[in-house]
Amino acid sequence: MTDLLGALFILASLGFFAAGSIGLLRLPGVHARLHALTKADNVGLGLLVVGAGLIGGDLLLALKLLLVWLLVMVASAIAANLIASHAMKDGEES
Amino acid sequence: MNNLLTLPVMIPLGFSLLALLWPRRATPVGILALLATLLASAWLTWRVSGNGPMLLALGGWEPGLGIALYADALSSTLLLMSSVVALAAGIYSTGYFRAPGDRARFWPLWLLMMTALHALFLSGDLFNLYVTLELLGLSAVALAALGGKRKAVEAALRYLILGLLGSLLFLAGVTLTYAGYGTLDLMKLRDLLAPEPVAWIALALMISGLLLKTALFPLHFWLPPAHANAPAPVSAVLSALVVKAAFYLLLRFWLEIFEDVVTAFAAWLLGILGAMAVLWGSWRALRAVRLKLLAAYSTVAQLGYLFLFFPLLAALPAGAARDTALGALILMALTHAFAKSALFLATGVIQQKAGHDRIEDLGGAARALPVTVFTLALAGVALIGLPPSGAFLAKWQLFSAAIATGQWLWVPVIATGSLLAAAYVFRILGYAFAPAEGVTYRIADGREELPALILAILATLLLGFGSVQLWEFVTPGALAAGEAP
Amino acid sequence: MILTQLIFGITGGLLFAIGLRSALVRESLLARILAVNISGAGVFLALVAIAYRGLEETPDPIPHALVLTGIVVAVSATALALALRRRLEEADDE
Amino acid sequence: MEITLWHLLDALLAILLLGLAWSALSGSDLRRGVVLFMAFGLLLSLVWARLRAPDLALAEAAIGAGLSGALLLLALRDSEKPGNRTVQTPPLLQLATLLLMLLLAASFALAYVTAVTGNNGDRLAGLAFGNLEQSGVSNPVTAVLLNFRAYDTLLELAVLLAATLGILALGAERRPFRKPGLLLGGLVTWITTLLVMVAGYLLWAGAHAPGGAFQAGALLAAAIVMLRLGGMTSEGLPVSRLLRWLLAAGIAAFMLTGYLATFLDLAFLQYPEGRAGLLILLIESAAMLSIAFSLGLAYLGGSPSGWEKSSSKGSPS
Repeated sequence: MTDLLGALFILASLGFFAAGSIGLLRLPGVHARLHALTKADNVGLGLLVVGAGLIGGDLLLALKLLLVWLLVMVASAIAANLIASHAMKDGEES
Repeated sequence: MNNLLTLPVMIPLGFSLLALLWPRRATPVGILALLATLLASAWLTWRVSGNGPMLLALGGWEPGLGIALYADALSSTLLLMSSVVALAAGIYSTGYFRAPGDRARFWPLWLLMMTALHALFLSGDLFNLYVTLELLGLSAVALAALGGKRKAVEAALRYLILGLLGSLLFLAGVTLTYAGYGTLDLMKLRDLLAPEPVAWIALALMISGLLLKTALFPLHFWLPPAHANAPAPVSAVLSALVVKAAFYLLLRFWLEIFEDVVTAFAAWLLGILGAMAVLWGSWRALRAVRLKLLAAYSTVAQLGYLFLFFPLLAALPAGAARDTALGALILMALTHAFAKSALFLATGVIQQKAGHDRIEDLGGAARALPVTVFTLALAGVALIGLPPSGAFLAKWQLFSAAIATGQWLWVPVIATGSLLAAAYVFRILGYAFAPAEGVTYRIADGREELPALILAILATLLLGFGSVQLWEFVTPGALAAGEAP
Repeated sequence: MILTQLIFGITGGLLFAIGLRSALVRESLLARILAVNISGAGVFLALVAIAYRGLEETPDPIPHALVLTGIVVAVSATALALALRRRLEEADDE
Repeated sequence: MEITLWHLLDALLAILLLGLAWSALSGSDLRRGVVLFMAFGLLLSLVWARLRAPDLALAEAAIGAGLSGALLLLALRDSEKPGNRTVQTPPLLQLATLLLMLLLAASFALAYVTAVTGNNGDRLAGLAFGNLEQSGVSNPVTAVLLNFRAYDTLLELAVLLAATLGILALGAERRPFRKPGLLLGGLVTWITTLLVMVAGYLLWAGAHAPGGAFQAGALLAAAIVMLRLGGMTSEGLPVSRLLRWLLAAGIAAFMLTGYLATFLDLAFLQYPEGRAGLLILLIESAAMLSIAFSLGLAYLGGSPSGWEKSSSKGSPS
């Protein structure tokens, strides 16, 4: 039962990842692309973590996965911020 | 327990750490290390000549799972050779690098290179050899780039990339060998290898990697710039020892480990490439404008001679004649190591005193630097192959083996190569002895001139007159045919 | 089982050859350094594929250790090469 | 032979690897090449995981893709002078090298297929597992690296040292980055702490689980890189004298243990019975420090300020 639920979560995460990647490729402009990528990928990763945790069925494992999710969240938020502010400066100059 | 077998590797490694930790004392630490290494190598050679090959299973694990160190007559002879050359060039370097900062940079790397050379000579494990090749390559590149001149750095970087490619080709061969035969131990492989596609392709990959590192024509293009632009003591060792290390592996693989795998056709191919190297290298050396470039092209040519032996060894049946040819090959390699390092060191002296190394402007050098020019002449004698040098005997054997096996093709190659060598050596001497105005006597530094002279004397006299002893030591047990020690 | 080994072994061989060629023909030094790295990765891949013995059995640890050594050697060489290249771009003595 | 879903995954990974490698090498845009190379490294790390080599997956992610990537990205700042370009390779030569490449790949593949199908697949594995209990650790890869083939690892540390000394000899470090904003600065502070902690964990875990000195050292090096990205000059690096000791530590620990065995009448690098685990941990700790600071110095790209001070009394290099 939990396995099935986990699989559903993972499938759902795939949708978000796909949407994020398509957004990265198709949307115009740095900011729009960042928007698509960070939002969709973070949600996707969250769902993936939940799914994997359910399938793993181990509390310690689930905590580790949670840590992974948090770290990626922080890193991607800051990276996105840096890219965005760089793009802003470049945009003003050109 | 044969733990003392580790000393020629671990002494330079340990002292390189000391030189790193006490940069102000780097020079005494380095000289001490080289002396101790020489002692250890001499002791090892003596043991091997008395008791036969030695083996050490590192970590106490049986070879195969663990790594074995292995010393026989060939490896201990080369160990001794490299210890002597490195000590001489090391002493010379104390006059060449005078700023404390330069010395602090030079010594740890120099000792790491010695570690690599000796680890390579003693290693009995295929993957371990890859690691030693990389250590040798990286430390040699770092040394070649010392000084930071644009040309030197550029040559060093190209040298690095080609060296890495050579190592990768070697590693690809190692991979295939492990996939097919399930072990990395050389002695075990020797019994397992059979003439079949896996062994052929693995050997071809490893040999091509080593040929790239030995700079056999047409893979020689990286050598002249790298050797000619490095600091003089480094050039000496690059030409004398570093290319020889790859050649040593080639020899060991060809004649011992992969003995049942190699074919006469491949030996001929190496022979023909060697012949082209002799001709092309000698010709370019004759046309060289700078003395160091001449020395570097002469290395390409001299390495070519070594490859002429391969088809001869393939044609000679096992026995006295083959042993003699093998002894001649080793004698040739040793003579070249001593003579070429002497030539590079002497060139270094001229370059520093005169401020350049253009051959045509050498006029007056014989008056200003008599010892150094004498060294050049002695080294030249060995490079041409005149008596009493070791190369004379070696070339003589090469001639007779070529005639005995009916491989007449090599005879004109050797003759032309020797004539060209004579021409380029006398070209240097002709300019050096030419009178020039305004030449002042300079008291040159003993620690700069003497090491080169001693190396040149070793090449011309000692190896010539002592060749019988060398022959007796090296040939019966050189490639010990897998006798368990 | 063996099919997995063959797939990655042959891929490794191809990567090795692609990298080797680029390292010889490319003009840009940085591209050549990249090529050497990819070529090395190819050899490593073939080596690790030898070790694989199926999903159930523990793989042969020897190639893993060899490749770990190889990775450290490769990064050392890359670092030295990049430092030389930087020095080359800065040196202006001729 | 039955083709399963796993094999399809394998084929997909293989094709992706080849595609990434090809596009990283074929374009003339170096920036693109470097980014694709980093992606290649990450994908390779996935492949290691697929081939059940978690130690390698960790090392590749940290070193192969991580640090190499960081070094290469940094190198993009040094533009290449277009002056000394030679002429374009003629098409005939291009074709010839292409054919040679195919020949090389084909003969490698031929030998590989023959070798793998002709071998029972055991090779040295049986021997290694048979002796695992005596090795002092239960992670077989660590056993090979620090015990069975410890000599390789010793020489490998020497390779790293040679490269580091080569880099140090080339001149002063790169100029540091400008001071970062508040956000990055904050991240740097607490991520460095986290990296140090994780490195300690990996070092300890290496005895029984994936991890060990190399992965841990790479993480510590990453901490140095983070500090550097945070705009700090030579920050995180100790003074010259201590730094020299740290660089030497790994090899020194190995050699001391190696000769300790000699006094106990054992072979070089043989651990006394029952002490292997402890000695391995000691060596690994020292090796981790050496690896971390070597790789950190590699990222600086030259000698940090004050390095020369102890070698020459104020004379310029």
